[in-house]
Amino acid sequence: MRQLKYREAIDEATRQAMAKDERVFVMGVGVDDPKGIFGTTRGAFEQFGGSRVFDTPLSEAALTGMGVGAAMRGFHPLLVHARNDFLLLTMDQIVNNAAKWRYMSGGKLKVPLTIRAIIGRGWGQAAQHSQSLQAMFAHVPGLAVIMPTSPADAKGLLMTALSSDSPVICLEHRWLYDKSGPVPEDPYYTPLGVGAVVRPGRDVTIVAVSHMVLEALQAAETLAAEGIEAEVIDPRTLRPLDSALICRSAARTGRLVIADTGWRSYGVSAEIAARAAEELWGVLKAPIRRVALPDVPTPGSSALESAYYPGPREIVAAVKQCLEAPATSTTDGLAPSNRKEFEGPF
Amino acid sequence: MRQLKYREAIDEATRQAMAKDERVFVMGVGVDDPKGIFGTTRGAFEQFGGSRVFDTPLSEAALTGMGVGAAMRGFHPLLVHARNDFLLLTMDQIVNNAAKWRYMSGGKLKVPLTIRAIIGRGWGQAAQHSQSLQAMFAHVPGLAVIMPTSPADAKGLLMTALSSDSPVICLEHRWLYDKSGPVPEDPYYTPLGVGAVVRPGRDVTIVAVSHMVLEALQAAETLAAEGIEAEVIDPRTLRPLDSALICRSAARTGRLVIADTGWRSYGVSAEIAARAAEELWGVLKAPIRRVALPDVPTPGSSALESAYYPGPREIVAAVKQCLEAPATSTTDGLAPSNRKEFEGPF
Amino acid sequence: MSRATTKRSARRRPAAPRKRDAGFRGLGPALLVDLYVTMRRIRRVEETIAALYPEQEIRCPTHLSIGQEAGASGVCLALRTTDTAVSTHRCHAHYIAKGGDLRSMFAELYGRVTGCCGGKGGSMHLTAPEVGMLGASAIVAGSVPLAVGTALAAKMASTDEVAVAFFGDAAMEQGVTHESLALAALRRLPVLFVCENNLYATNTPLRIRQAGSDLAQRAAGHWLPGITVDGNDVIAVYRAAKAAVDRARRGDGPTLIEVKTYRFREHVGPNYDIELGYRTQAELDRWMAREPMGALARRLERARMLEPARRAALDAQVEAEITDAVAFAKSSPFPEQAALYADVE
Amino acid sequence: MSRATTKRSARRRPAAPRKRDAGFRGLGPALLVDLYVTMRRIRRVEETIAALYPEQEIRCPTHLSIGQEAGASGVCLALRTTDTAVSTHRCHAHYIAKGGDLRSMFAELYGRVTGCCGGKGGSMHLTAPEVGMLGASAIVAGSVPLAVGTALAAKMASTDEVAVAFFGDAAMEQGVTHESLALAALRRLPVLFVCENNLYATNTPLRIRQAGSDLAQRAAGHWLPGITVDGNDVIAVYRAAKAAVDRARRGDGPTLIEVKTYRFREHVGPNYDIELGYRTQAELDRWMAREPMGALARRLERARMLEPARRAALDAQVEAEITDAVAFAKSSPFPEQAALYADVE
Ligand SMILES: Cc1ncc(C[n+]2csc(CCOP(=O)(O)OP(=O)(O)O)c2C)c(N)n1
Ligand SMILES: Cc1ncc(C[n+]2csc(CCOP(=O)(O)OP(=O)(O)O)c2C)c(N)n1
Ligand SMILES: [Mg+2]
Ligand SMILES: [Mg+2]
Repeated sequence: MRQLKYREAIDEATRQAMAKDERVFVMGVGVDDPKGIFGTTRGAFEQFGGSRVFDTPLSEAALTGMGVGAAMRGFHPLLVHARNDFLLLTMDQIVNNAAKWRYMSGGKLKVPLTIRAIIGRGWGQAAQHSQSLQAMFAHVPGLAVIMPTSPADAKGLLMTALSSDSPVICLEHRWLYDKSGPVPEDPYYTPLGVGAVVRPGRDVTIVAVSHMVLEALQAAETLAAEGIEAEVIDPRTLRPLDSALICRSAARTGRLVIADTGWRSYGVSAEIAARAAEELWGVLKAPIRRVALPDVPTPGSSALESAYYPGPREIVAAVKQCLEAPATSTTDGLAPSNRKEFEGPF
Repeated sequence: MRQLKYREAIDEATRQAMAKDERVFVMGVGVDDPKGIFGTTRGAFEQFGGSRVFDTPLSEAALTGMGVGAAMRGFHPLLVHARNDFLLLTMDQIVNNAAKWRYMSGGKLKVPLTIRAIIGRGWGQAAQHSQSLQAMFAHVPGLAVIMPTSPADAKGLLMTALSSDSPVICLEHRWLYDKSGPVPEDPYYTPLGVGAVVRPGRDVTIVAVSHMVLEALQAAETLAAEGIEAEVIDPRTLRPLDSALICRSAARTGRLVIADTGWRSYGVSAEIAARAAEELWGVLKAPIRRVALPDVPTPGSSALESAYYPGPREIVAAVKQCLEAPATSTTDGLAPSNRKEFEGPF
Repeated sequence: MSRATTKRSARRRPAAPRKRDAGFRGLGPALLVDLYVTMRRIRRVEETIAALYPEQEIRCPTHLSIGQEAGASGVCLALRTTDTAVSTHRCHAHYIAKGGDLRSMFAELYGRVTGCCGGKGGSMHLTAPEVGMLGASAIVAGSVPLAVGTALAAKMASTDEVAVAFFGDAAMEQGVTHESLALAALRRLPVLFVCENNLYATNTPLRIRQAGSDLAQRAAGHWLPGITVDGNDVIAVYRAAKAAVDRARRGDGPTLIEVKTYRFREHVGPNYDIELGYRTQAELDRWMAREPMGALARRLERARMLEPARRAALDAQVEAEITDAVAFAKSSPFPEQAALYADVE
Repeated sequence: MSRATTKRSARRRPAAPRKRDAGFRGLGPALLVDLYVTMRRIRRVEETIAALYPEQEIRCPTHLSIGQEAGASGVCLALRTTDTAVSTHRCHAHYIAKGGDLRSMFAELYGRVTGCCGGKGGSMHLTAPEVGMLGASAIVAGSVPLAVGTALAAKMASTDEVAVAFFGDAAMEQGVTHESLALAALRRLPVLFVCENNLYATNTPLRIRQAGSDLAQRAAGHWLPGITVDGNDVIAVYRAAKAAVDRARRGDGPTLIEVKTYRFREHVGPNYDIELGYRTQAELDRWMAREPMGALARRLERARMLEPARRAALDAQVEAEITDAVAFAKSSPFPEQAALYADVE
């Protein structure tokens, strides 16, 4: 099948959704900029012009509310942010309005609004520009939260979001944009709430979120070399969450490791662990292990960045804890994280 | 010992902290109003006057930033909000500034800022006025999150917050304000990260957050009548969280139920469950059960409100699930929730 | 339904020659009577709520608009049904003036499944999309950008619909209001920002919260016109709104209208609150002497456009509507528990 | 240290009678030369970063202020060390002009433990509380209310300290800026809101983002004065800032100063970016012809207040400082892993 980069898949999804449905439009800071949003919106601008793809002031809160208003009137705005950190400016509009207007109106009004935002990492972007805030959104009834990892899912999930009649938060990890993968050309819709087994295995289940899927696959390679077959699951959407897939897999392997791009405490990994622990009572052979960011802000210095981000090494270690296997020398060769992905300069 | 209401305990803590430390001041919408903030700030206004206790515009975001700025310069602002829902307007200032400024400055600047906010419930306040958003704050490194339940803890924890050199979010459940309890007169400081056993028991551990402690105690009464002795633990602070206390208790009882005032998915109950499941591997005798809000916004109608809020009945049911005891008729008599607490009119 | 009633009534006006009221110039008698009836309807709905509230069957916070009827009425009667409005915690008047159904409104207040939000919204979220009332946020200023969005939708769909954001004086203190004003000005969107300045936010006077008192001035930094109007003169409100609506419909962009008015009852709930001490009886009396509904009725009577008998008939009709609506609400069922889980995702 | 150097140099000025420059009236020679040296220091630090950046040892996004030196310099030299400033992603100039240590700055850019934030902040969070530089937010407008808070602290502590918020033109689009302007005006706080309008936010011109181009006007809706100043004339900036500082210190409240200026390099990074097409070479050339540092140097020379030899000596001193700072940074150790967990709770 045709290979596309993640960024190209997003571009294609946007353009196909816009071609199919004239109510879809794109707005956000820098969306018509050739360099903006990693080139994921410029194609739509070129194809559909400035009336349907437009740059905006830095008024993220009002833009979000404007999106809610336009959505209530039958449009489907795609609001794009260069960083998910900026969503913090819009929490009232997202949580109090977008997520609740349908419920509060007894279903009379719907809010088909899709919000894309990027998770930064690397090159000293530091504490305010590299958060991974999915847990905050996944907690909110009325929102869907999608975190596609593969180019194919980026397209399929974004198409679904743009045809949904409810608000969807799409969080994209910056380090995914240049990854390639097979992507069907025709429009298709990847359902929400359906995870994917990205690598089958029998010994341990690794549920990984967003970019951690790639780190988990790398860990799985290493483990395979030692005869440990890890099954890697990408939940793809956090709300709704495909607990059934996760539990089926972990019931089979008896062991579960969860790897998230966000902070550990009160993070996404906690919910997955809590559900699995409850569902898989008496079935698991080892305690569930979580691999996530330590509970500190992102440090600026590259020396600290590399200590901050868990990667294949930590995933392998967690798997071995589950297996009660000794940590062998093979893990020592692993990079602490997949650092080469964004090797600057900025 | 002298009995005080929760509201009086907060008032006393505020005044004692202000008397001890002239850098403490109070601001927020309606703080000098006799009816404002359930009377918890008016005493301070009367004692210390309008220069140290002042009403503000409805500019919650800028007020929070103003608090951060004043805190960096050696003051300790106590910013008060009538509802924690309004904190959503201030997430950028809380998460990006208050929680991170110290870290980003390499420890050169500190942000001793305390933010109090109230969790609403009842009388049809509906979706935007009765959220319980602790999970969002508890996820953020750099913040402390306290949720005192008893009048004594309200005083002791608020005193600690107001003498801390880091930002503290204090979430108070509206239904606690009129509860009485013993409160020492002299200033005292309840440490962060230390939970309390509010009722000892040997058969099951119920960890309950904020107002759910009262619902859990009611459940424990009911259970006791059936010979089931529940230990009720109030973690008191969510960040830091006293996992050790929870795990010690659950290790002893072998059973754990968690009751939270917030939504279930990606909520506080998930983190407590995940930690306990990991720590207590092989020790628990039953799966951990969570009692929390269903994953929907708060409905307005009183008919739906009563179905929305879990209470003693749900806690008892969860405990029985843990004990694999049949649900007996005693639970039928229990109110679905402690509805009388705020019996309007508004 | 209620609007139609008014029109029918208006057609029954006496043929007798009337004393000219220069202030009415250019305004048809049907409109003038409709302004009266709309204010009357708001007033009486609110007074009815106040009277019923002690029964404790209306189990939600209610922010009444008694005394402030002219703002909602003057603005909404300058609108078409297809124009849209969003509002605040104090949304009853906007819902009614926009033409929202009274049965659905009372049923909503009573938390019944027949309510305009199926009982799930309550007093602060009244919604009637069929007449352009798109709901309300209980977060101060929360709905202001939504009007910018509905205006954007109108412009993108090439309709000539106009969007209104109703909000209080305190909403001028929220950043998102300023972002919204600027955004609408930038994109020349058809929005009316209607700031009903009733001088207080809860119990805090304006002077504690803003450095000046003429809130129309707050438009100045965003490149859109701001005008102040006597909010207790419904004709003045109507004219200001009409001009702004026409301007918006022409594609000339948004306007901020400050409607200076006053709330008679407590911030939330049915009672007077003078004992709280944040305002004086003298101030309240001054404003009550200027209450807008009676003022219009008197002018209409002087102009022989609304004789006492006809006024009584119209009033009776309003009363009947309300009685019917309350009865409907009280006899309606509560939502089933399944409704709790509907309308989410 | 650097400030002292300047003063010493200033004392060495030649005694020869100088050609009067009316624009300098009332400004002492030490100050004038300090304005030059500060701009020179900023310019050369930024150019040094640009030169070193390709080595990829400065591993953080850097937003350079080349071309915009007058804003930071003119404002900060109107301040005392005890006055405070907060800034944005583009904070190098403010840190330097406020008197921040260059060794600590370069070490921070290099992520070293000797950096002004121990390596944990990086380019966008330069902090030097010892000279009143209280840090910067990388969220546009994020730090604006912090200045209101430091001003509040000053007022509550009864000092006469003044607080400055530096921000870009795009920060005027954020609600929190408007809330902050209004809040400072309401409480008459000693704040200078300094908007460095460089006409672009990233690659988006102002006209796409705001309905007007004179951003001082945005104060009008908040009841505080707004003034516009030629941001490439450091004397004009200094005078405007001085007047606002004096006003603030007197207790007369805040001022918004719009500093019209221009960024020469790309939004983030060391390069020119004309090939992106969002601005023209002609526009860039026009502004480069008006670059502020050389302009002041020429005026000072004409006025015989800064002869070439002395200028060369001062420049050399700046160069030495920078060379020293870079060497210091490069030879400093990275933070230990334990630092990751420090400074949190
Ligand atoms: C963001 C926010 N802050 C505080 C409140 C609490 N509150 C509800 S109504 C109100 C007063 C609003 O005043 P105004 O906007 O003038 O409207 P009015 O009630 O006078 O109609 C306040 C403070 C709120 N709902 N939202
Ligand atoms: C709230 C927010 N939105 C978007 C960004 C991304 N961003 C960083 S700098 C910048 C441009 C800021 O322009 P301006 O305020 O004029 O400052 P300048 O870069 O021109 O100095 C943008 C859009 C951000 N940092 N914060
Ligand atoms: Mg008001
Ligand atoms: Mg700019």
